[in-house]
Amino acid sequence: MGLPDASGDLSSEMEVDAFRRLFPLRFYERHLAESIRPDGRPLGRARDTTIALGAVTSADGSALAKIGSTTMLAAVKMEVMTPSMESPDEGCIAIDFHMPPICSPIVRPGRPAEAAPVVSKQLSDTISSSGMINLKELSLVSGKAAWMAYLDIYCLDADGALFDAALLSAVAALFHLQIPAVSLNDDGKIVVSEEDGGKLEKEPVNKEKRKLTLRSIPFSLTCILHKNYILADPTSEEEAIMETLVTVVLDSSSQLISLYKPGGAVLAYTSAVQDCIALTRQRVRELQKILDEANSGMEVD
Amino acid sequence: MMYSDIGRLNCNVSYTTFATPVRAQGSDRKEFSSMLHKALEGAIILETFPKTTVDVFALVLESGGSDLPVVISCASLALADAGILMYDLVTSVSLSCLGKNLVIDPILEEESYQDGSLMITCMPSRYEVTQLTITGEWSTPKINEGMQLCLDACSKLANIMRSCLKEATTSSQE
Amino acid sequence: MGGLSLGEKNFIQGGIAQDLRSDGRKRLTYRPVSVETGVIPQANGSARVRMGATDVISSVKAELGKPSSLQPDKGKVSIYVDCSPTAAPMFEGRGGDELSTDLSVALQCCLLGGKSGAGAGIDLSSLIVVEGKMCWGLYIDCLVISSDGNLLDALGAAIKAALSNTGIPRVLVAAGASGDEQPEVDISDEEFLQFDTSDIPVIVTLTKVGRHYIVDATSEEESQMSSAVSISVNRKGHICGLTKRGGAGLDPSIILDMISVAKHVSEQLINKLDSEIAAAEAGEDDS
Amino acid sequence: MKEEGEREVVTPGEVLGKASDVRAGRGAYLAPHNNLVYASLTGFRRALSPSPDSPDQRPTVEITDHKAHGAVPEPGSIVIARVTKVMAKMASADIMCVGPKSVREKFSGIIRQQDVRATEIDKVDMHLSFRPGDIVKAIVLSLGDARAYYLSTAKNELGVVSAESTAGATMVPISWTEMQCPLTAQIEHRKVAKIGG
Repeated sequence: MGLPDASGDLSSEMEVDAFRRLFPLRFYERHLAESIRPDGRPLGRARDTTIALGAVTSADGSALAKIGSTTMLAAVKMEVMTPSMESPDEGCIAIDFHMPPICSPIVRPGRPAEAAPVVSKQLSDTISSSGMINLKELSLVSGKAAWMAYLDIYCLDADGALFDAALLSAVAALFHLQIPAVSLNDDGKIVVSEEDGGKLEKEPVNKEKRKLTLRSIPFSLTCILHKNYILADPTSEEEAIMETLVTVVLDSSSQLISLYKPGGAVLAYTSAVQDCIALTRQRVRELQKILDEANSGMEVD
Repeated sequence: MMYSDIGRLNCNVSYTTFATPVRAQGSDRKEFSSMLHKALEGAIILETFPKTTVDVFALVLESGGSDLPVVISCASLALADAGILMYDLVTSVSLSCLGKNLVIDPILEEESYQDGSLMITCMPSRYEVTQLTITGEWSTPKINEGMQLCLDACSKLANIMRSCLKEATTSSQE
Repeated sequence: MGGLSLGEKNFIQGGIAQDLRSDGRKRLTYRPVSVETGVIPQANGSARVRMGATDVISSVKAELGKPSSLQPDKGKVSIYVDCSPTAAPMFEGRGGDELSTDLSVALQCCLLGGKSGAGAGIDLSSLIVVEGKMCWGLYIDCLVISSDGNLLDALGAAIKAALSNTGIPRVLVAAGASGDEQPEVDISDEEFLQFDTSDIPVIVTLTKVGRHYIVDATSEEESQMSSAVSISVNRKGHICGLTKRGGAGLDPSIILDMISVAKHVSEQLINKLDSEIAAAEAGEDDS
Repeated sequence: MKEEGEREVVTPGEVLGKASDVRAGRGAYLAPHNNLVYASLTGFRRALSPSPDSPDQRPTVEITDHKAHGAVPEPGSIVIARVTKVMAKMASADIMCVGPKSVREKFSGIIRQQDVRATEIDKVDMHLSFRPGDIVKAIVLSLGDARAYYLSTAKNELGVVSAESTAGATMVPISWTEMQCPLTAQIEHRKVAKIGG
């Protein structure tokens, strides 16, 4: 027989695609050694990112965010509720992340994705700890009525870096949010005003349609650590092969909001973490610019 | 699941929580999944793929009336794009009967006050009806009129769908 | 019903083509229908309908409730079907659930009219007690005991019979209730309102086997069908609902032809059912 | 794509011709009720002229799919699979490639004990033939049951083509039943495929 490397011989007789499926790690390592990724990106570069505001007209605020082919649709619906006893002059925000069957072949009806509740929790934690929203702004009548903001994020196409895309769409939807004008009717109930955004007659409790003041906006970047390489914004294929992920969340003024490293085979040196943070800082500037452009595009319309 | 000589079709329709005017109202649309299944099964050549299941998942992002016809037409477009062998495209159109008037492609408000409804799913090129649902009281001439309106709309919709598919095909080749 | 041999299939199809079905019927002849009313004493109304070996029970329960804000002047009716797993092997597990949902949706479509309530077989405005405040809600539950085809027609007939058997207590409203409060009512134990069931349509399912269509198909015949259209027709000859089942496509002109056939058949079916129901009611009163 | 101008795109349900003029090829079908040939795929229309000596002189119309599809295993195809689980009577594997082409969807395969090798089939010990993670070259016997294709490695050139040792190195085959780890020189048992020949 005398065959030194069976797989080497095998690779010569099959297509690149097949080699990629059979020996994914070897395939990637050959690329990484050349400092390039199979999709042509340098290691530290994120995929093309777009944001479209106002994608769902029936919602009070919405945004569609795409990072590469990962696609997220976020929408905010506002409802009036009675505030809790502990915080009578605060509204509430409920965040939910969904992965419907269309987003990935792994998800089927009745077999939900494991990632969904994890991302959901991460999003709630990030948005509440970033102090982005002042919940007092959601109050209507102290102790009587306040806004309940339902923020739902749907993953339409899952191709890696789900948290980054979900956070981006969530932030953009909140950015786009217009709080509806409401007035107090005779029975003491809050009703949504019929006049859409127009000037309202001056009744004491009336509120005009307004935007939220967002104090600091959180942005994130997920990186893969593999040996000494750091790969920014991984695809789902990359996430499946190399399992150690680090997610850094920074706000617009580069303050660290959170840092996740949920285990994984690679133990990160502090220098690697610092490299991730540096990449994120760069990415935050990019994302801020993309969000601003999406917003100015809206105003032109 | 048993081995099957012909392919299987599996359909699922769901709504986003923000699709309906009242939040999370449209979640129980089990019957839509079965209606979608019935609308599509006659059009797919299931004999050509043994032991295979075709999953069709539909997610309604925003509901503004005539949801099911749109879901059906959209799903057939997706099947054609996926290269699943089909006898024909499947197009679906509904109309509402409001008093004496027939309104085609009704919006949500029209649907909620309708006196009757008629929905046709057809294979436009073969001129065959795969699904027909009528509610409310109808006289035969009115059914005739309604069916004709819907069938005309179906063939117009099919032309739009065909040009969309052709455009995608030629642009993907370049 | 995958267990038919080629010979049996040909026999069924050939029989239908020659207008002589395997049980001796013609294409447009129903099996003998038998109706029994008042089979469930604790319900407001109930009936059992048998067509050949197909056997179904329908019961009506009336409860007071609040009308929906969209239609303050109308009562509510809901229809649920349950397929007993013992009725047919295919009802076991998920198959039964799916069929139950399908049948419930089809019955709602055929009997309840449009969203505004127009064209409904059951006069929804007769169910109102106090407009916007209180109405009767009818819960129609159907159970399939044994299935040998043509479930929808049998269920439709059972509901019609059960509703003729239904008495709704007369409600006396105490005057003076205002604002948001629910009015106080007195439900009579003795006086009952009978339903006018003459407008309730019957469902005629035409099953297409080969080039022909037949009514009241047995399970064996249904296994050979290419498609089936269920049409609900009222006494005036108006169509009150229609659903098509089965995968194969139909030419629109065939559907129109089926509608006219269904109208014709429905007249006979309505008369037959009415006399059966009347006989059953009379029999019940005697006993 | 040189003759781009004349390449007509068709979609499912479009009429391609009468049955008396054309024959339905791939991606097309004949409707018996009106004797018309319809397209059943989205793609480019192509006409194949019949061979001159065939009795049927109608050209065949074919639709070539607009999208590249992953390969699908068929009985008789040589596949490359990754072993996922080894049991006493069989091993299950995920089919990764059909011939030189990779598959897109997930296809499961089963190698039963009697299909591992050609001789002494009742003495096969599955655990001495495969380990999870091994890359195996096999032939598809049949469509199998609902879950998996039935695969066979009962030929010299079929069997394990690449395997990692417990130390994590890619092993070198040393006979048709053994492979050796280059790091630890430990020998492990496999049903080794003879490559190159």
